[in-house]
Amino acid sequence: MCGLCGELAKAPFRRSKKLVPKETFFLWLDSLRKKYKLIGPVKVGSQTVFKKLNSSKELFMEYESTMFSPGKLFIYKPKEDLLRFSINDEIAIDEIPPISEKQVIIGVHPCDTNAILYLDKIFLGAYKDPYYDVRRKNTIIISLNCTKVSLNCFCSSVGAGPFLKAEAGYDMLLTDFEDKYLIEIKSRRAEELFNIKGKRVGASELRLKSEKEKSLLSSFKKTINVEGLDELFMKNIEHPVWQYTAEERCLSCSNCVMVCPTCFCYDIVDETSMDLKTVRRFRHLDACQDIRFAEVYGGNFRQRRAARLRQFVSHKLNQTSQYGVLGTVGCGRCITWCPTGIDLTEIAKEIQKS
Amino acid sequence: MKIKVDYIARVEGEGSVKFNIEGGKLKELKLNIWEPPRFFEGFLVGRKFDEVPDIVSRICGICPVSHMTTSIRAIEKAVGFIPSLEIKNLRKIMSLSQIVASHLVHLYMLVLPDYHRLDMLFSRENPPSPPFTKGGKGGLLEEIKRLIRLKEAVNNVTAIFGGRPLHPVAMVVGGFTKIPSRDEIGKVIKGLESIKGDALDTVKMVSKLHYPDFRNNTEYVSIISKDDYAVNEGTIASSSGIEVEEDDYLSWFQEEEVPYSNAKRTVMKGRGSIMVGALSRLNIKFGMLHPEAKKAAEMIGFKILGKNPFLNNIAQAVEIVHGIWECIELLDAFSIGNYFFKVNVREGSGSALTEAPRGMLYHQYELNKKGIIERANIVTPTAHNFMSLEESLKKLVNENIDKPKNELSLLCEMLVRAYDPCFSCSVH
Amino acid sequence: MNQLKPLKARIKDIKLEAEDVKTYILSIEGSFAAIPGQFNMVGYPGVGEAPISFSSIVRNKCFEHTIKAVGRVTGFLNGLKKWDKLLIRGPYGRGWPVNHVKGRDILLIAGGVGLAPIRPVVQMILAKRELFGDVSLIYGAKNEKNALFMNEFDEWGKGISLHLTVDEVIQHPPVSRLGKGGNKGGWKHNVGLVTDLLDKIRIKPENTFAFICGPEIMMRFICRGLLMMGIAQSQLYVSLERRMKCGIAHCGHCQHFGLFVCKDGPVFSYDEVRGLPDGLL
Amino acid sequence: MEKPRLGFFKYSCCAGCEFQFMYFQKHIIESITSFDIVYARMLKRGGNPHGPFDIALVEGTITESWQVDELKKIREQSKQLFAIGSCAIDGGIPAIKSTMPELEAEKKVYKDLSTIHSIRPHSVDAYIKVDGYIRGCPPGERDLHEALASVLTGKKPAFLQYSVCVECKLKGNICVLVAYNMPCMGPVTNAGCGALCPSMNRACYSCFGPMKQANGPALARKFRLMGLSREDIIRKFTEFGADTIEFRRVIETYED
Ligand SMILES: Cc1cc2nc3c(=O)[nH]c(=O)nc-3n(C[C@H](O)[C@H](O)[C@H](O)COP(=O)(O)OP(=O)(O)OC[C@H]3O[C@@H](n4cnc5c(N)ncnc54)[C@H](O)[C@@H]3O)c2cc1C
Ligand code: SF4
Ligand code: SF4
Ligand code: SF4
Repeated sequence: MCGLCGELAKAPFRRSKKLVPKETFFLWLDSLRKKYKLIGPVKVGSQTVFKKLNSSKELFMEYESTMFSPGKLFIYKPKEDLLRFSINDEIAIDEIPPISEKQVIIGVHPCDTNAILYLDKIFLGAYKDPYYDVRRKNTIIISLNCTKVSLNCFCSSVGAGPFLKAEAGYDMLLTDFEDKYLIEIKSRRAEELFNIKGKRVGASELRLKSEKEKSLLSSFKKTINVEGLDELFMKNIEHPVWQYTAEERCLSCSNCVMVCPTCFCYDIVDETSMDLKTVRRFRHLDACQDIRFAEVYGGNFRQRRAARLRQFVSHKLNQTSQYGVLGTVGCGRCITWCPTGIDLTEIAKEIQKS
Repeated sequence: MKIKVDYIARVEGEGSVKFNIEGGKLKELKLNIWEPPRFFEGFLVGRKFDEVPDIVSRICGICPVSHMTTSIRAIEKAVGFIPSLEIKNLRKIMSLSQIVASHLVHLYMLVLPDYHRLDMLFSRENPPSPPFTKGGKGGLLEEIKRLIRLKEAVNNVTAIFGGRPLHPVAMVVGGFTKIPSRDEIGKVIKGLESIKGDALDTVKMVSKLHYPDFRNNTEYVSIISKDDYAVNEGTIASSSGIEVEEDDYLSWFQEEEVPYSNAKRTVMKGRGSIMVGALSRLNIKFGMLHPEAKKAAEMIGFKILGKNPFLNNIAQAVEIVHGIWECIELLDAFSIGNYFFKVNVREGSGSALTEAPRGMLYHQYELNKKGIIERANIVTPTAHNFMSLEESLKKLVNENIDKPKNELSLLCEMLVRAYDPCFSCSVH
Repeated sequence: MNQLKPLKARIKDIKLEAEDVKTYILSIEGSFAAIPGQFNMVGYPGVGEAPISFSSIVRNKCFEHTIKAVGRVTGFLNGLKKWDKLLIRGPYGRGWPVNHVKGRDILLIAGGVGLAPIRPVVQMILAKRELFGDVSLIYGAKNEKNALFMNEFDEWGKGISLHLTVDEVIQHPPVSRLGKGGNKGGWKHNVGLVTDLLDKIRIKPENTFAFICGPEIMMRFICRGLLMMGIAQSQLYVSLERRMKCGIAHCGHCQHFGLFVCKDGPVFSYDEVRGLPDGLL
Repeated sequence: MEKPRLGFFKYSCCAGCEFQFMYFQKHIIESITSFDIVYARMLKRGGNPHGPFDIALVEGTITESWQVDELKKIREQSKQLFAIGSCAIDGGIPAIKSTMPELEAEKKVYKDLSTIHSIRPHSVDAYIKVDGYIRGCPPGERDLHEALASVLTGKKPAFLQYSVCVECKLKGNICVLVAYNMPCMGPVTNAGCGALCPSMNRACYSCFGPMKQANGPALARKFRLMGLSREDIIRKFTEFGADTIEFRRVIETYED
């Protein structure tokens, strides 16, 4: 049984590769609109945002990065209604079913694809989150290998990019071949859905692909060495870098956490109507940088700003025991969107220096 | 007999009326606005020009838009920025929507209880106000619901352009930082359309109240323009025919301190008391009202140059109609475009007069070359009305000197409320 | 199944245990099983939820929660009456390894409300006393008004040895509720810190397991003391408290350096959590 | 059930909080009929200012000494007392005055100072214990709602305590500070407005006041790097927070 789609594993599908003109691919995309909500990167002013598309013409596939990752916007949600209670003589509990529209997300970069795989570990683990689960099953992910490296990217150092290595958990993988896409089919439903013939891919195309990857790899400006970082962090729990970065620069504004594609923490909030008869229970993203996050009666386990900063950074770079993988996918968002530019790779380097 | 109304209820801010009757004659009457002064003109000095609208909006929780527009216009004049017609129209929409909202609050929540016992809703402990009643036959809830419908529709107008109805944020020196989409505008137009009937019902309701018979002797003043029912820009005109340019304001009007009050009072040099506000506006520029508002006024037989300040309430109701209809027309003509321009700072001074809900509001600023405020001067409608209000109170007491104490003090309170003073504004 | 959807439980009875602490005897429809040390998310619509340990074993669809009113949820629950309903979901977490310690000597050590999650362990041991070696309970409370389950101690004392202490004794008002009268304001046990009591007991370190629950700083000193007495780290078990919103390792609040207290705990062996950042152990 | 007795008290401010409360839009009928409004000067004549109150709402900055005495009496008579609005919570706009030398603002406004009795403006909690803060200028509907609903149901209200940035991100706004270089106060400002200013393409000016333990100096340093002058920075941190510990730390660093 496939953990994701619930399908019985029939004969394995063909992990085929084809070369398809971009035009043909976009035509095919538009043909999906009847059955699926299309979501993809769209240019808005100087920024790119993942949005619902009316046509593939709106796509901006050359984008570098977005503030929010598609996974956290359209599979996990920043804010979501869970339950509704009505209180009369009896308490009635109503589940608010997640909207289970079928959707296709196009142009998901390798880091963001890996981030979705990370979210899967949390929400599809021992306890399944039904809201995430439904959307995940109803989402077709078309990933896109990167063509540019931005200032804060360090995915190559953590094995999450710039080309996607994961073999499953998403549906299609695109690599830009100028006027064509090299399209790799990664799931049965993609195989069924993508009925375009295309040109067969041979050894020369694969060579070209790996050359493209190599040239990208050489253009990374940011790197991090994660080897042995777990132990090093543990040995340097009270390293001064935490204290001075926190005091001099960290605003506890939580922007880093909010834009992180793998940060999953949420808060559950009840909202009572003024007539006191109905209660809406919803959840929204919460952040370990927030002072209340670890507060309990009689104390706060992370009262110090430095402790909160350390929790965030070490949860990304250390604490790999939690899910057996790194918490970061190297997208660099927390660096880009931190008002004071706090950089977890720099912090790690500081610690490695000692 | 000494009578003291220590804390006049249902007005914005804190004030009291004290008077002394000896041997059947009024010896002394003082309107004391004892709300602590807040020194806006003091601490505005040293602030940067672009902060001013945000700061002065906090002078008043009912008419923040007026303080913002007035200060924005004064500052733009100081630096020589000329806003486009589109921006001016948008500011007019903001001002009109706020005038309507303010009048609604005043009529339904502050005035009506005098005539109507609306107070009862709020507490078991408090006895209802003495009856001056007519109307209000159990339709209370109906009226509150009508108020909510009206208020919500006009607040939505202020909110979609300003961000929120109270202390809006999108209205800045240089224009508007963001404008809403066609869809959103369509929605608020629909909202306004839906309250047309409620607005006319408000006029009817207010016209049916039984107002004390009273006349004051005062000069009515407002700004006028040949193009429209001036709210944000115009020349000063009075009921006795005087016309003064906005920039000449200071040579005609004088502000003075009053020893027993924290608010200052403003008079027309060498002429005496003036009254500003809805009644003055109607008295002076009735002809410029929206045709529907004129119709509404005629329907209830409103007469120009009504000299009874209590009728200010009727004037407000007519302006509610005007505001809603005019807003709809302006919104219909609204075009999406560029509504924000960067303003280049330079040294200078500028002043502006607008019609706040309660009447003429004046702001004046001097800026240095860095755009820092060196001097600020603000004259509020309540300062303009102060002397007229005090005079009217004296006249009212003299005419009703035989009435029992309770009734007399309530009458005074009602008169104060009819002038719709804003004590918070007046001690800015 | 939607784990976030709660079940309704009826309050069959409420016992006042101590100042601001009440025990709620709850019954629910449907089958329900939990092991000592696990917890429920207990709440009410409009108020929210709080993690609360089982303070009894589950018997005939009935179980108990002993709750101290300290904040929004617990304060609200404190105002509920007999026959009211509240919401629960659970059971969650890893409980005390009671089966693992059969045949061994057991030290139960609790401070304050920390006795609540220990009580079902006591009940389990008393029900099958012969399966366990020497069992002692060491319990410390701030004062006699804050001590829980006092009326059950006589019963417990028949099967296990009890060592009770309070930080201080309040004379006024006299504590008749405690049952036995006497001096020390009715208090016939020790006065002083729990850690001091450790010196008074004699144990066989290799054969002893300790279950500890209380304020983290107290547990720190107790664990240090027990280590000094020669008990191995892996034989000490502590129950941790963290902020929790979901109880199912999703909301992230209870994370303790890679561990989820809700899922991997709340009961941990000491070597799993010793010296972790942001913890006191 | 007895309706909770509510008192509304106003000190130096624009009265916007009381208006926000009165015209709580769709909730007005519920809010005014669920409470016994014992004292609210702007709503009604008379009324009983002496209490007792189940809930007292206090708006406005404390600027004269008689207000302190009154405030203490209200506190004694109130089961719960909430400060409402930035004036009452942080000193708000009236506290800008404390950035000036003594009597300077006064002298600029009045010639005759003999009738002026102003003291240094302070928040309500400088004088009495406050049970909660309904933040904003004007107060945010969410927290106002939370406060009223909590009093009615007998629970402790949970007010928003994170930064405006969190709300801004939850709304999906592009950050105006990072993307467009606007000196936004969002990172140090308490949430509750729904990140209004950034949603309207402008920088937050902190009208909800500082969030608890905000790191003002760190943001000031960022502003400095963006090219703001010392004076600009001081002004940013004194518009709504001149009387707060969080923002005074900035003011003290940048004043010589
Ligand atoms: C596994 C586990 C088992 C537990 N078992 C029990 C038990 O059996 N019995 C028991 O009594 N307790 C138990 N607890 C503790 C109990 O969960 C907490 O006391 C409870 O969660 C408090 O919730 P509350 O909503 O009442 O308090 P909250 O309102 O959440 O407040 C608790 C404290 O946290 C701080 N705080 C929280 N939120 C805020 C905020 N928004 N702003 C400011 N401060 C805030 C305050 O300091 C406050 O005093 C257990 C905890 C855990 C983790
Ligand atoms: S603990 Fe912090 S870093 Fe980790 S997922 Fe939660 S918010 Fe993100
Ligand atoms: S975004 Fe930067 S300043 Fe804000 S909490 Fe994160 S690390 Fe701190
Ligand atoms: S963004 Fe800042 S200034 Fe704007 S409304 Fe919110 S708190 Fe006030």
